Amino acid sequence: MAAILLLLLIIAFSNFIIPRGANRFRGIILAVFQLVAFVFFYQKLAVTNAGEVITESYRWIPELGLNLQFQLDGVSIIFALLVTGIGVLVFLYAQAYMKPYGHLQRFFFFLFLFSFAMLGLVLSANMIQLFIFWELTSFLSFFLITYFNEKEEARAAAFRSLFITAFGGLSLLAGILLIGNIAGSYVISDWVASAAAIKAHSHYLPGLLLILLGVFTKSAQFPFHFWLPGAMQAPTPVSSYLHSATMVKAGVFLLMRLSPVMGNTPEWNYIISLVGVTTMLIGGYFALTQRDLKGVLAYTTISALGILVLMLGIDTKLSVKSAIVFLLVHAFYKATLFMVAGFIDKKTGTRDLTKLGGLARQMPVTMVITMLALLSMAGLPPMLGFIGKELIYEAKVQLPGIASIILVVGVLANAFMVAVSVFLGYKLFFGKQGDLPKKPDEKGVLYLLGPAVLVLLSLIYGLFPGIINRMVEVALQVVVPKALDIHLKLWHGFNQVLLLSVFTVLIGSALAFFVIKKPKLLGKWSNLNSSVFSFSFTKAFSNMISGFVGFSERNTARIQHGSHRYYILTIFVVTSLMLWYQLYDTRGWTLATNITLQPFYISILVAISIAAAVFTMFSKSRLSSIIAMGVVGYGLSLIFLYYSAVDLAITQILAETLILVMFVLILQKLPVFAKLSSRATKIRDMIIALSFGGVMTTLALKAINVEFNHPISDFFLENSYTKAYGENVVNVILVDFRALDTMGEVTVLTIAALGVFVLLKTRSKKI
Amino acid sequence: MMKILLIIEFFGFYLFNLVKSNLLIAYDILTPVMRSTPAFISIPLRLKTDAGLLLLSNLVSMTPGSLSYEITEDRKQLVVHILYMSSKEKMIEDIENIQNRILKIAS
Amino acid sequence: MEIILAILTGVLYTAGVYMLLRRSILKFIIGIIFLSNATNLLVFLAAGIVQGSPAFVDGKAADSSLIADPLPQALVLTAIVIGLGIIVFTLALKYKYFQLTGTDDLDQVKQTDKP
Amino acid sequence: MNQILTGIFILAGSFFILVAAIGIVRFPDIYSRLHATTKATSFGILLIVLGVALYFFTLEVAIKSVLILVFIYLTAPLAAHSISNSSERKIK
Amino acid sequence: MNSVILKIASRYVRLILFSAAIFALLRGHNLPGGGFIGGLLAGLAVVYKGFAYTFREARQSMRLKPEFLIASGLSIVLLSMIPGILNGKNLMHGIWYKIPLGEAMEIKIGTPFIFDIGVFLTVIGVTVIFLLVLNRE
Amino acid sequence: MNTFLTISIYAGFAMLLAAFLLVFIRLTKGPDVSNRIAAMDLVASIVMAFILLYSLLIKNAMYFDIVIVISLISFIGTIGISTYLKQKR
Amino acid sequence: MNAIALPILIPLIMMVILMIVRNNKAAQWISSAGTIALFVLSVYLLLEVNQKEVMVLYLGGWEAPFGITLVIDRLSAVMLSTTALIGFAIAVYATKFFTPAHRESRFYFFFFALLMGVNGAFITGDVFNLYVWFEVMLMSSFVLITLGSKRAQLEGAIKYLALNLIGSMFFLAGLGLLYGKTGTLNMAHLAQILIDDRNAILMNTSAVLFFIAFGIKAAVFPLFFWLPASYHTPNITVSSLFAGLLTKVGVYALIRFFTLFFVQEPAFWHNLLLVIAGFTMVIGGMSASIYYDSRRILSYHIISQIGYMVMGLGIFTPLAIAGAIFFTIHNMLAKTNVFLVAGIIRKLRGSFDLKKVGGLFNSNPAVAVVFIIPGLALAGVPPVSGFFAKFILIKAGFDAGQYLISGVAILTGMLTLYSMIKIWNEAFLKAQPKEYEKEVKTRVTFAEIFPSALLAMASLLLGIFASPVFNYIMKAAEQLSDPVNYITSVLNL
Repeated sequence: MAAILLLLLIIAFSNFIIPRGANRFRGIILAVFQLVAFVFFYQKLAVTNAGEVITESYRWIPELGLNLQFQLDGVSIIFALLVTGIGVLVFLYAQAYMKPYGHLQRFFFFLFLFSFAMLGLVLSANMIQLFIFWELTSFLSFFLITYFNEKEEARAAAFRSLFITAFGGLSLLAGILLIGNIAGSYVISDWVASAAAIKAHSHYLPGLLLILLGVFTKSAQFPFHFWLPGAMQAPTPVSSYLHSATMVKAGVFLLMRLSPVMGNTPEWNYIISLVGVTTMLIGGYFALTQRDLKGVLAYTTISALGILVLMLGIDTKLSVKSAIVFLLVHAFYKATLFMVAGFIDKKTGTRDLTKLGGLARQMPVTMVITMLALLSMAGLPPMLGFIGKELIYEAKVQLPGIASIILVVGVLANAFMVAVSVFLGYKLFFGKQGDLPKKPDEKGVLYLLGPAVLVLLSLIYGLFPGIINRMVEVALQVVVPKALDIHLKLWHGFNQVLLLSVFTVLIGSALAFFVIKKPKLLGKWSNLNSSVFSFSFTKAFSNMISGFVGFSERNTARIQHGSHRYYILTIFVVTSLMLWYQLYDTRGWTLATNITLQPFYISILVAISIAAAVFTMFSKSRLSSIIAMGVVGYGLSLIFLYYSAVDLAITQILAETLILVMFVLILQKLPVFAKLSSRATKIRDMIIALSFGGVMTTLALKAINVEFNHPISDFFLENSYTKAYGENVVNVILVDFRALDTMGEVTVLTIAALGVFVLLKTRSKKI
Repeated sequence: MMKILLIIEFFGFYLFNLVKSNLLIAYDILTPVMRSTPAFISIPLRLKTDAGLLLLSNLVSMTPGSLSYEITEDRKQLVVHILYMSSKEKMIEDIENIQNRILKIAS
Repeated sequence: MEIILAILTGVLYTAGVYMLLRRSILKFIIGIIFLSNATNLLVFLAAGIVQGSPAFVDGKAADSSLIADPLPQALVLTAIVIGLGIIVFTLALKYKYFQLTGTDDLDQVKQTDKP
Repeated sequence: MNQILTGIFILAGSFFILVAAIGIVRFPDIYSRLHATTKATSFGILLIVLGVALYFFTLEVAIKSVLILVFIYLTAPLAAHSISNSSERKIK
Repeated sequence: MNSVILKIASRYVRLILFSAAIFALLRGHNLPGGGFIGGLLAGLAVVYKGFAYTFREARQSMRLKPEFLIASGLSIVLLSMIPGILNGKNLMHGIWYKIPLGEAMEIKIGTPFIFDIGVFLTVIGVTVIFLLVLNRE
Repeated sequence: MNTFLTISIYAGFAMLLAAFLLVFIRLTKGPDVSNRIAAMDLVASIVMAFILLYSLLIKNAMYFDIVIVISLISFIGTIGISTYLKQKR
Repeated sequence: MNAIALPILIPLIMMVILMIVRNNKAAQWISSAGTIALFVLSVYLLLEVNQKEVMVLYLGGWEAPFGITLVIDRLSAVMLSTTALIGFAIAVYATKFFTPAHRESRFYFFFFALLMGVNGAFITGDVFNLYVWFEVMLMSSFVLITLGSKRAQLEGAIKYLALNLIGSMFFLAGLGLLYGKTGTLNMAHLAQILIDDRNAILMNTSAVLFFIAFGIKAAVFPLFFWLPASYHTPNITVSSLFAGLLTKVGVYALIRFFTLFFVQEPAFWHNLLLVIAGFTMVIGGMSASIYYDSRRILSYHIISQIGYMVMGLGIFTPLAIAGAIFFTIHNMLAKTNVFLVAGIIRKLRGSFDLKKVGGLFNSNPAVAVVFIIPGLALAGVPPVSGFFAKFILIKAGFDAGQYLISGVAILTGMLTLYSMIKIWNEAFLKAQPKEYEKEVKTRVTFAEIFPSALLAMASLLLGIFASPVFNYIMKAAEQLSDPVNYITSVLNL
């Protein structure tokens, strides 16, 4: 499995090696490799059908529990087959579809990588690895949606989809980590093994919610569904792939995977069902109000995803089974319909349903294919769709409790589907034809190959459902251990479920009839919808983003306000606060020494320094304050001297003088002090300065209070003469014991000198 | 040999002036009345060497009641600030005296 | 005795911070100098001070407890010299700024934070 | 004896410096003040240095003392000169 | 400043400052002084010249460019590390050579001293650059 | 160290401090910068005297070096500021 | 063993050479060669330390607590290597983007000075020596930020300088208190002394001062103002250099100090660090979202991502520290790289303003690739390096029960993503706006894109071969959280 994935990865990258000249075969070549993968998995079907699970494992970062672990079981093989199988067809289709556009290398690279990512996702046995592929699909879909990168809408839609799905992805990651901590592993089989513990743990609900957030965003569930219709900005092959087999199905896949771990609890049932039902209804409703062909299909996908999620949420054996079957159903018909939609778009030059119509003559083959697919979508025999829908109804019927509500809603949603199918079938092929930008024809085998194959499969499976029976059974066993035996049949006989089906069809047809006969009403309805519902999600999303940006803007203006002095002020306030807190925390020390003014000369010296410092603060003349500053410096040097730091004192004097001289040199070029600050500001600054000075005084007192021990200096004093041959210990420290400091210091000076040189030497234009 | 003697003599002269000027200043400062009547005078220079000029200007500063203010650009004049204007002639005389001594040493 | 030195430290810090918060560039630099002086003094104080016996040894065994601790002296010396370099650079910077803009009002230094 | 001499020198030196300080406060204008500072302080330092050198009475200290004195007597008039030269000339 | 008195004193003052600087450097290991103090003093000699004449003249009259002083100072700092390494010791290990002078006297020259010379030169260069550049206009 | 010397040292300190205070008055009063520089110059001298006395007090001749340095340095500072003043005019 | 000092000495030698060399071309070649030498050396040290755990050099032969000790443990070694790699990339990049690089502005001189400071900070085992290296770094960064002397640069530099200087003062004050308490400056010795010392009344105050000092350098929440004010002003080469190295040194110092010897009051410090980390992350990310200048966006992101590193330190399990280190390395590479790409965009389209540029995806796909890799890495997208960094941190957070901060960290990822998409959408996808079409150039030379490609490759490899890297870093983190080995090796016990 890993080998096949690696192969796909390499092929994806080798896209850039295949020269541009080969664009005529590019899609076909890639399709061949997809086919290879498909065949590979098809062969493995026999193994999985026997109930076996194939696993492979490679070490990656074992310390983090992150390894490459692959698992091929009943569920993943269905997905794998779908991904690769539909992949083959999509690539063939894309070969034809993408011909007129540029940047094909890039496009096919992304598309191929996309299929690789989806395949990796469904094969993952390690949840972190699954997450990695999950994010990969999100990002690749971003790149695919922005294929027409100069279109504003495409970028906006791609941003929405990425933002939503990445958000879900991150929350999924959090959920995985949370649950993984309970299970002590990220391997899905370990999770299944410790399912009971997980469910009992207090982190179960948060973990579940986080994971479900990921699932719902990815699978376009209400209220995150709105990114999906936007995603149709991508070229049609992408839409077709994204809606049918990849991306949105990832959420469904994850639900199936986690059902044995977290399923079968009230939380699971209610949350998921509720979301699924809502989505199903909303999707169906909006599907009917769209004017864009692809838009209609996109909303039906949402509705279908709602059904899938609902079924998995109900989480009975029957419902899960119906979900699995419906997954196949949906994949087949949705891929078909999208490809056909793309074909029609290509040939007529428009996707606007108000213009399209009467294509039966020009595109007969298309019509047949479409009709069959629509039958499947409406859930009518003899297609696989019928079986799926029957199963769903059956599952709903057998459901205790809230079954009645779900059933009603379900019927309504299905009626919408029927209506959409009927409407589409009628409008496209028999309705009135508007002004088409192009005259339609039906050339291009590659366009119709995919749809035809899929519809055929749908038909065959519908007629002979036994073929896939085993596969579904196995999958079911994975999702719900101890599966129920319900064999798939086309004809269940007359029962309650069939009655429901008939009822659905009737309502649906009535709806469709209504819509077809009153196109104006449809328009108004649609307008109404767009003003009330449809765009409100997108708009709400962008409002949210811009609201956030506005909020940040205000906050940033408050924090990064640009006023230099307030930055300094903030820093000192923060420091003072922390230091005062620390002092408060360690109160309880007492000052050991008393204040003495001995010897008087030093005390007076210090007093004079203090006076000079205070004088500097309030002096209005520049030179006087600088001179007073010099006095402080000299006073300091005397203090150093008094406390036996001779070299230090000399250096201090020299440095002080040098600074003084520099000041004076610069001074003549700078303006005089202006009285700039207001009194209140001064008082505030004074308070802050005093609080800081106060805390530093206390600190200094504390520091003095601590008894000293100088293990190192003693060493210096002892060895300075004997080992370093110097009597001046300070100098010996500077040039021998700690010569590196001196080296650094000299470097600083050098840098400063050259810096000043460069700064003042280079002339710059006055701005 | 003469020179050494001259230098020693000069040194003594210098010391004497030093003490004298200081005592004078101290006296003036410590007595309550300030008698200073400041003025500038300029003295023609005959010295040419740097060392000589330096010596002269320093000495002038150190002698009682006078302070070398500047030497003009052409090095012909020494401007001196005098504390007690009353004795201007004596002042010039003193300074000339110094200049002569320095010249003697220099020659 | 050390208490009054501690107070001096505090006063220097106060003066430094106060000057830093003024609008004039020059006062700002004076503030920096005060701050660095204060810090040097603090380091010097914190390491313990001994009066009247500089850290010189002449080969004979010295009673190290009586001699001043040489290490903080070396540290402060280094810090002073580094401070010198930085202060001169600051001066040059502010001067250049003044040359370019014609103002020494630090409240005018806002351009780079405008969005 | 030496010590007493030292003491006297010190007292005298300090006294002259004090005189200079009084002078700088009392004199009416900058030039007069400079007269006070230049002469009296240099002399004060001279006396103190002599006293201290007398106390230590070693060759090294003597050399250093001479150096100090030379420096001071070289520089003090120069400083006075530059200060006076820099200030506003009020009287002619 | 352009004062004749300062100019005539210039040579002597600078001589004194320079000798004081060298003195401080040489004795630094045993008595107060050292590379920094010496360097700053020597730098101040240049300052004096700048004040007495103009800084432009001061720069023009310098025989060694300050940048060259810095570079050579840093090189000497680096070179002072070589003997230690050659002797197989740790970096910056002080190596001392004793030059006997007569009976009881001897002069010890060690790499730390060379290091100090490097510091001295660098500090001179730096001080000079500071002053010359800040005064250029 | 006999009593007379000790007393005279302390008396010297006292006088120097008195001088310092007086100079400080001049330093703050001004009225112009030249006066302040003059005062600064005097401060430097006082400081030198101070150090000399102190070296006597602790009997350490090492402090002479600092006096040398201060004498050189204060002079340069003075000249620097007065140069500036002269240029300003 | 003397090789330990070479990361400091090589830049110094280069500085001396570059002072003498005046020729621009020659300087470029010399500098590139110098950075390559540094890189080779640092890789050698990395391999060496993998064997020896801790390498110690007693400078001047003075044994551990007495002289200055240079210590390379795993953390230092990995930081050194990353720095050297970035240094090499920048040295090459500057040849094209910093003109005239040498003759007038002497960029390379200050560049090596910066490297010297950074390397010194990484390998020193002495607190005061660290201060000196901080100053070297600071001084050279002051100069670098003003090279060119535009008004904005000077304004930025004033703020940068003021706040960082204050930081240095705090550093020195804290150091003084530390020395006063313990009488030693050697980090290992300090750790040895302070481990036994539980009720030190000075320690925490000292720690506060250090925290503020390093916090300012690292640009954490209430102290970061200098960064957004200045990082977008200098030449893009300088910005990239700063983005990669400067703040990370602050983080390094925080990690070093708060694992080695400020371990007395974990409850207080770790909670404080976590709170600060949260605010730093969110505010950085938020503020980034409002700008359209690529450099500003990226500058705020630096802040945001510092939050993650601090968060790792605040959680304080070995895994979390490993996460912080991993994140730091990843961020150094990726952040530098996006800045480099911003420079390329500027060169191709004439502006940093995203509103004025566009269409690069179609015209220069190579540039797009070298942007998208670090961009995704920053946004934390698998399988590029950033994902693992975030993953480790968040996992550590969950393991330690720090759900809140982990949640914040996760959500901040969205903010990063938002900004990255913004840059991508505006600069790469959108068509070049008509009114700025004159500026468009399309040719990118190899030398221009090579540094970005190199760093992008590094990010990618860091992600794909995360296992050996993580192993190494995990060992580094264990070394940090249990410093006995460090102490005994340094003190030669």
